[in-house]
Amino acid sequence: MIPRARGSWRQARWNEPLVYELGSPNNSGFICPYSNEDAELERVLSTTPEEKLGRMLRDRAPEIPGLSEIEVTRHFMRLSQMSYGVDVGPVPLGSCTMKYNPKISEDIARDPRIRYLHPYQDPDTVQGLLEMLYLLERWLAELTGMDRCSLQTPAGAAGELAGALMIRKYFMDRGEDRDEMLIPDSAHGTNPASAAMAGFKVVRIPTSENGTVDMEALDAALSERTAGIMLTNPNTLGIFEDRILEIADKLHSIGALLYYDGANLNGIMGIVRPGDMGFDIIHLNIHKTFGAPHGGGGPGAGVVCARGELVDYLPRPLIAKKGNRYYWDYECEKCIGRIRMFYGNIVPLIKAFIYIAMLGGDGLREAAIQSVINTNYFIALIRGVDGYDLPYDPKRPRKHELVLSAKPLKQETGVTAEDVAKALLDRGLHAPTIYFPLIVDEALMIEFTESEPRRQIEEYAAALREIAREARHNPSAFKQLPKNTSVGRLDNVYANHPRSVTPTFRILRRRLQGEQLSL
Amino acid sequence: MIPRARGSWRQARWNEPLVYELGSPNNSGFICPYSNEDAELERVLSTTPEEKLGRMLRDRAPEIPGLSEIEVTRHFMRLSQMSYGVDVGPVPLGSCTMKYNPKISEDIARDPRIRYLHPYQDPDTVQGLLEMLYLLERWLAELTGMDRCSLQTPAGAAGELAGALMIRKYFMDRGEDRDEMLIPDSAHGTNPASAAMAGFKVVRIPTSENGTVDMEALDAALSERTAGIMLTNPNTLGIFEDRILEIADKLHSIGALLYYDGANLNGIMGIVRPGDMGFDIIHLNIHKTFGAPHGGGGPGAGVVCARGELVDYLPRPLIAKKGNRYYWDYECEKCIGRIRMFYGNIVPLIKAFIYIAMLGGDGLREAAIQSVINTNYFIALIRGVDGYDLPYDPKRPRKHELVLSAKPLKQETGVTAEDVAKALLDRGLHAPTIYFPLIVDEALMIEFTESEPRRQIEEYAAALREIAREARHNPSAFKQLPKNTSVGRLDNVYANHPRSVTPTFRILRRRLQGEQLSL
Amino acid sequence: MRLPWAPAANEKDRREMLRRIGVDDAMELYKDIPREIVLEKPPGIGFGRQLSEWELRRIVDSMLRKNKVYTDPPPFLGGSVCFHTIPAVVDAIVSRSEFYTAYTPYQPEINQGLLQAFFEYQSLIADLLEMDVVNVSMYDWSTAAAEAILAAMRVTRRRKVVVAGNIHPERMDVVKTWLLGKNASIQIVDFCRETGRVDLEQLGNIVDNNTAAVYVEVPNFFGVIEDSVDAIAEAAHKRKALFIVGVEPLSLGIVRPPGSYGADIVVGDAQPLGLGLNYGGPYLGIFAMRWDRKLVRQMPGRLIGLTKTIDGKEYGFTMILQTREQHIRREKATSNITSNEALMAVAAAAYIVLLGGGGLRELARSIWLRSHYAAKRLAELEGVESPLFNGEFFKEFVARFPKPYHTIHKMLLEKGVLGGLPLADKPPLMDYYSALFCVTEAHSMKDIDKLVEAIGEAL
Amino acid sequence: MRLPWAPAANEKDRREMLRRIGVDDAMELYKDIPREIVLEKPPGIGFGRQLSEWELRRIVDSMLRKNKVYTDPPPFLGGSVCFHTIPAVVDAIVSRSEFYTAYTPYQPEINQGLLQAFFEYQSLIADLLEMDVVNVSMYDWSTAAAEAILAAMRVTRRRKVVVAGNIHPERMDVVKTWLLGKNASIQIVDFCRETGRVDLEQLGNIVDNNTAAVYVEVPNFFGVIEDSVDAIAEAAHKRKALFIVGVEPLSLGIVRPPGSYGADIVVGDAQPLGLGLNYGGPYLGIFAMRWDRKLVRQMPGRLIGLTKTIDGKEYGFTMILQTREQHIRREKATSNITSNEALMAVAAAAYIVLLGGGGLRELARSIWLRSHYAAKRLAELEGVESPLFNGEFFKEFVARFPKPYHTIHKMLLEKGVLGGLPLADKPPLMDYYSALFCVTEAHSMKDIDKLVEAIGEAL
Ligand SMILES: Cc1ncc(COP(=O)(O)O)c(C=O)c1O
Ligand SMILES: Cc1ncc(COP(=O)(O)O)c(C=O)c1O
Repeated sequence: MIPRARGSWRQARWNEPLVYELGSPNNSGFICPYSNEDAELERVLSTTPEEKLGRMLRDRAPEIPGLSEIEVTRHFMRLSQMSYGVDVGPVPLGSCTMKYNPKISEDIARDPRIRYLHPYQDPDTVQGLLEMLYLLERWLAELTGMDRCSLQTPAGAAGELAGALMIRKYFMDRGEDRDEMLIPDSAHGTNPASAAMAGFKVVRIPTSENGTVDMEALDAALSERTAGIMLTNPNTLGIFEDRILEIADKLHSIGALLYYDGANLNGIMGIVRPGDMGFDIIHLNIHKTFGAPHGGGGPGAGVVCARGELVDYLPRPLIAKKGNRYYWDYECEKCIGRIRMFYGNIVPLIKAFIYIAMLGGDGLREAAIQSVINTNYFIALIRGVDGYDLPYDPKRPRKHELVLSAKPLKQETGVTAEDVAKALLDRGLHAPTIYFPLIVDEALMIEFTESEPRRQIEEYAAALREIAREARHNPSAFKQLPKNTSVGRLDNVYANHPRSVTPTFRILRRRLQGEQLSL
Repeated sequence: MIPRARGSWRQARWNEPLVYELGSPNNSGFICPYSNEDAELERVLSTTPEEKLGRMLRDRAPEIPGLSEIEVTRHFMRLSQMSYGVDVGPVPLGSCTMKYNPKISEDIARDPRIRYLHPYQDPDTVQGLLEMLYLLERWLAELTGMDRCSLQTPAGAAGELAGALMIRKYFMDRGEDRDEMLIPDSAHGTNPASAAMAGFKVVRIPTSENGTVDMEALDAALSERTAGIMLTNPNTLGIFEDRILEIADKLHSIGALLYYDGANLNGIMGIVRPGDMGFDIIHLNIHKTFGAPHGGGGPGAGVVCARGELVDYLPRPLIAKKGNRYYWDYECEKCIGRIRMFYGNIVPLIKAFIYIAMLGGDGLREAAIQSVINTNYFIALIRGVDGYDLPYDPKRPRKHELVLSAKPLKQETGVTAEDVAKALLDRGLHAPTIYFPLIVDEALMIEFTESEPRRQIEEYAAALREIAREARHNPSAFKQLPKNTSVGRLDNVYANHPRSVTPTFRILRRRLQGEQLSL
Repeated sequence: MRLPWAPAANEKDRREMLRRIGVDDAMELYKDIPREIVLEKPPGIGFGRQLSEWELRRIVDSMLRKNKVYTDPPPFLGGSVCFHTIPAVVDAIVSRSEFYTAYTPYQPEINQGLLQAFFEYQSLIADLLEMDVVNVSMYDWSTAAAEAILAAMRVTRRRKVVVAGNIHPERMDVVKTWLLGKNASIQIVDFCRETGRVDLEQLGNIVDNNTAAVYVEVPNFFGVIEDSVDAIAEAAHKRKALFIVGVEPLSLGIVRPPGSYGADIVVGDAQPLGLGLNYGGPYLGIFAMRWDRKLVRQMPGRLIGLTKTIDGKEYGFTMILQTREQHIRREKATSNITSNEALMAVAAAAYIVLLGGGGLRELARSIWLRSHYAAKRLAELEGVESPLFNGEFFKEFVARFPKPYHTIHKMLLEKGVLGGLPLADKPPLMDYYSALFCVTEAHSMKDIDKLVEAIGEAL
Repeated sequence: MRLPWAPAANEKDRREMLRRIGVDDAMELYKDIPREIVLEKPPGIGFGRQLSEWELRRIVDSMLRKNKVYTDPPPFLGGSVCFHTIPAVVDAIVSRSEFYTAYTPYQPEINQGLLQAFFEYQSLIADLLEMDVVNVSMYDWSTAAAEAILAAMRVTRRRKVVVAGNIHPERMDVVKTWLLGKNASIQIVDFCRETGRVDLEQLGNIVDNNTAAVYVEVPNFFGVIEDSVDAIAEAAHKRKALFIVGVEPLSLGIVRPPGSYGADIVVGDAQPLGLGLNYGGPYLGIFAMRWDRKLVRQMPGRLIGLTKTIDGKEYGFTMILQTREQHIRREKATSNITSNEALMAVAAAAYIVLLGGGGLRELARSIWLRSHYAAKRLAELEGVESPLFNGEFFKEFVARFPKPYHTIHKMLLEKGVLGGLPLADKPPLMDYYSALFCVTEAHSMKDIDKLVEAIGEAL
């Protein structure tokens, strides 16, 4: 009868030039408001900017192409079709918690009663928004077992920086000279980077065979120089640090602090709280756990929370309430100051408010459970498939994510984790995170979150199975993949070579004009 | 250095199943509001719908698949990538005026202060909207040289039906028994269909060699049975009926009326008015001329306008103003009644308001002129290209559109207008209207409107040139096109054959269950 | 002048294009227009000059501020169109510009997505109605009803039409207008003042061998569910007339679908399925038929069908049975319709699958419960007859008050409550004391209590 | 319980999945968590139960109604962030879900569109600034400034930083916070009370061979354009310190670009380029550098570059110089940043090309004219010093009143006018009588007259 299929997946491909080739500086799709008044203004002022700016006048309009609205629209619509987000297919990047972003939040976030608010408007004129932020702050504190949160940090890494600086300032204020931050080797790169930015020396703690912090190594690392430890739990292997209470005791007993990297909260929210695990400062990734989209890299929002006396160190201002009135509390005796201007990335924060409001505590817990079921269901499907390994105690249930190793496949066929990634792309499936965490060879780090349909998880497992099979038959073909994406495999050497690296059109233009530019 | 191109255009292809294969009746992505109250309601009412509906109770939930929100989103996002609108590329369908639809109108049309208004709200609570509609009505009347307009008709064809019924009722009221409507053979199919729905006999008027109404044939057709003529000007060949004043005189002198099909207004707006040409009733296609999008077939909006005593026959209500108050005037002594419920397709009407408001009279005229330049520029580019003809006085400038004939190409190579269309699709260019108007063999009817960039017009001409060249080298290849669209050439015979025609999944399901269904 | 949307309008391009065309001035391209009617300058419409987006926004905003939006509580206005909630995902989908800026998919290969969505709409509505063939849309319920009657006249070659007297009065008007040129005779059947239902006996007597169709709405204008649909079907079919039923689609979550009781043609409006109120439009006329050659060949509007590629390897979708349509059949077409409400069909499809069969039932139940709660609470007020008719109802119901309703309505408005629809000027009731209320899933018990309380105070 | 967004939550699927996993109950998957910290029930956050979209909408609406939006006239508040108009097309583009639901394009082949848009953003900003290398974003201007200073410290291996005293006070705070762990010494340069400009002489004296960087803003916090930028550059470069400039990007339509006067690093915020105010964020930190190996190797954040396919046939885009970043270099990375404000870069790119060079100039001129008109009109009021500083300004300016500004401000609010930013508590001015006004293309002459009139009445 009717055939049941279409051809294989193919991403859209538009031979879409750069805007520089489409537009010209004389074109524009913009009508300047009230331009009919400009002549009158010049008359009233009896001068012009050209006259007044003197030596600071730009001699001519910027060399920037202008396009009409239809051209702008088409250009970016076409580019969007050559992009891939969680709205078109699974993006099971581990550590990234790419979950579905409810459309209602996009809708509300565009409300003019949020969008048109100036950050310096008088608090009495933004009570509704402050109420939302206040509730959000309370909810996040409650969910994590912390006392207070600062909404200011614009991303997880900024939260880490804030946290590390808080620890630094805390010990400075106490006159303690602690300059070492312990960080497991499985940690996300932002952890050591943030610690270093806050002026700490990073002490690397190895992972034991069962995938958790090596306790002996930890003991060995502890000293009076230890300021604290930065941990994420479940860790980046998706494994819960089951000795977390012990770790907390050890640190606390020598006067050091525990920082929680909240990027991995999704599998445990509503089930166990970082505060109850013994953490003193935490950050949360609003754009991961709470359904705000990633936007191709951002905007995200970090939230940094603290307990006890560390609350005093949180970046200011904090959202607060007196009577029925919400306001910003700028009081900052010990605080580290500001991490950025204003109050935070409001739009993703509003989305988190919506996400939590709609699910409630029960719903958050359900989401966590479903995400863990999805992880372990996938493990069950992939277990025993030749070519992939689940390193570190494969029997132990994973939480939000899992990390496979494609090392067996590579050893057998030469097909690497990167090749596997490209083969997935070729099937219209976004690749997992590869080569992270660093402690797993040929790592494939996979996180479905609660959002992926069962069908999709099965399809993903089947694709990995098929890829392993094909790798055995025709390994060399893999180096040419992907073919079905809008462009074929890209040349990284060329991209990064000092003599060809091209970060802007300006550089390309200069090269085309004959300059020899090398970086 | 860097290569300047990507591979050829390819449309996205997702092997996306029907929703029936994705969902199950037990799934749902919907949370019913206040569902926590339902038990309480049953208690208070001490009954249930199941009890009360008796024999009118549906025995079980409809057999309709349910999907979670992420699945709904992905399904339709993928489908959208396999669709093609003017926002991604040119859609130069003649007679359809596919112009760019400004994003600002989409934005405003979503305003809750429009969207949440109930049609039966008291007029005093919708004065702002009524003001917009009132201004729009005034502007359209002024632009066309008419006295009043009814905004009620939901599309051009409905406008035609309204107009034809107005003519019918007008003569009924006068006791004249006129039952013939004259319609040129170049007219759009809706003209005869509308006339017939209003009870008229259609008298076909041929087109003369120069592409306009054959005046002798017209004279011959006129009689005391003649109710009127339905014309569009410029006509569907893009040619202005230069003897329109004469035609109007002829009709009026025997007491008959002139109806103007406004679908082709784009090239002349602000330059010449149907009212000044002698038309008595007109319709306008809001979705063509005034920048409201077509939506894959609709919603559109028709507006029907009249002059003099014919105003009394317009569908009611009409928008009106007394003092500072706007209201609906239901007074209908002679009117034909209602063409549909309520007041019209408000959303496209608002978009037309915005379009006109932003351009003003000057801007509309500029748009018209640009559209005509685009048409004639394209003619200049394609003139002399072997394989295509510009029938009917090729020297004469066209207005909003032009009609090529691919007859020479077909005669030489066997490649038809349809094949040309598919070859255009294969390049990522939407095909023109083909096989219309009926008076042109192998017609390719092309309308760029004012929106298409010059570059795009040139690309289109180049594509047609290339296609003609390829047709000579390898005509048989054309029958396999398109290849780069998400699906290959479709089988029309199968689609329409009584034993395979499948208008719903329900029919497919029944066939799969073994029923022999034939239509 | 700069046309912000149209790129070619820049001076340099324009000059070069004109040169290539071979004219000096664009107005030469208009020289075939009789001089005396060419305007010297364009009409001074709009706001006297080109506006920037921002200026436009402010003007529009100053106008829209004069509109009053009722959301707390949501409107209780009935009249076939009610306040329903719209899932955000539905809007996100119809905001995809490949969908909303597409034309009718005359070229199916490049518009498979749109066509599949249409096909799914047709299929989902078919399953909701239990009918076999559904077109992609009519303008609204009223024109769908008119087209159904016209189709029935063509199928039966008869001229008499029997219409229930309790259908929506505007639909009655539209039907009359559309039949103006058809020499049809429209016969109205009374309804029972007790139940609000059509007078079955009278209907049986009116239907005869000249009758093309019987048209009934379920629920009818009063929200009352006709329960003798089987008998009506029989009465019609006995005389070889077609049975046309108008339905409110959400009711079908719990109410018997018309396909189960012999409807030949079903019409309705998909507005409740995720479309905005928008002060009356665009909505979406549902049109469905039984699987019957004679019927379907007379179907108006656009149909999408499943097919395969010419090489037989892949499936696909395309417009089918186009020979019925005006662009081919011209004056012999089954309808003049071409532009329709297609995008709304995509919205409705998304809405339906978001709910699924179970969700639809749940929702319909909830609406039933809420509207019955409102009717019951109103009945507790002194002197109020609620519901006025004792026929079982869905979503809408008539209540009658001890004083003229329009005075109550005004007082409600002052309290920010948009009450029921005054029926003083609405056939078929024309009663100063009655109003048509609509209660949906958007109304919490508190909202309903608020209404009742406000009415109580107004009495 | 039904998770509306997550499909697998249906009971049947869940049971089957658990069976396949080999557990009876999902909680078994949590058995490695110490019992004593597992919550007995989830925290009672949110509104006590699951909400439907409609319920949520109504709750949110009831809150947002308490916000006051000023559009008529638009806010005159300054402070680095001003009310600008946003073309609708910009929103339409960032509402494309392939863009906004994408992750960082670690897999370039499947995200070419996003990468091209980022590359275009980098390129357009480069041309606006006349700088060579631009990253895809920092969080905002303040963190961009902090990162620039950190980068300069790494490049120069020096610890002293010279900062103009007339930069935005919040940016000053942020810089201080970010340097907390770096043992840096921050030296503030005074500004001239007449002109509002940095004290060039003092700056020259402070910069020495230990100086890593000199940081100046053009225009500065007062809206005043520093005009000795060439001299400042020379002062810095003479001591081999880097010259870091903070800019407001729209001003560059008419003001000299920092690349033309020797800036080594340029920072700023793209908020005026089509981003919403959103009560403070998300915005977009601009970060640019000269083409210099030593500099670029220290660049924080993500960079996109042009490249080709391995077969050499097609061009493409990918993330470049990643070895600078935390996921590879870890504690030696140039920054810890990973999530950034990428989507806003797409918005800014769309905004810039919609205007084009000509449009940018036109717009900048218009803003210049309007802000000068406002300053002049205010000066006509008795006792008002406007602008307070006589240095040439762009968009923002300080006015000083004969009575405490906050009382004026309150009276303005009552009239629906959101006036200038009170400077009573704002370093570096800390003046009860002054306010910082911002006037943009959104303000018509009438709006400005309204402000002036309202202030006149308040005096
Ligand atoms: C485990 C972990 N920690 C921290 C971060 C940093 O968060 P952000 O990207 O919001 O800066 C990430 C994400 O990139 C992460 O996966
Ligand atoms: C010339 C002409 N007349 C009338 C119509 C009918 O208009 P509508 O599609 O709005 O019903 C059309 C469009 O299809 C047309 O091109």
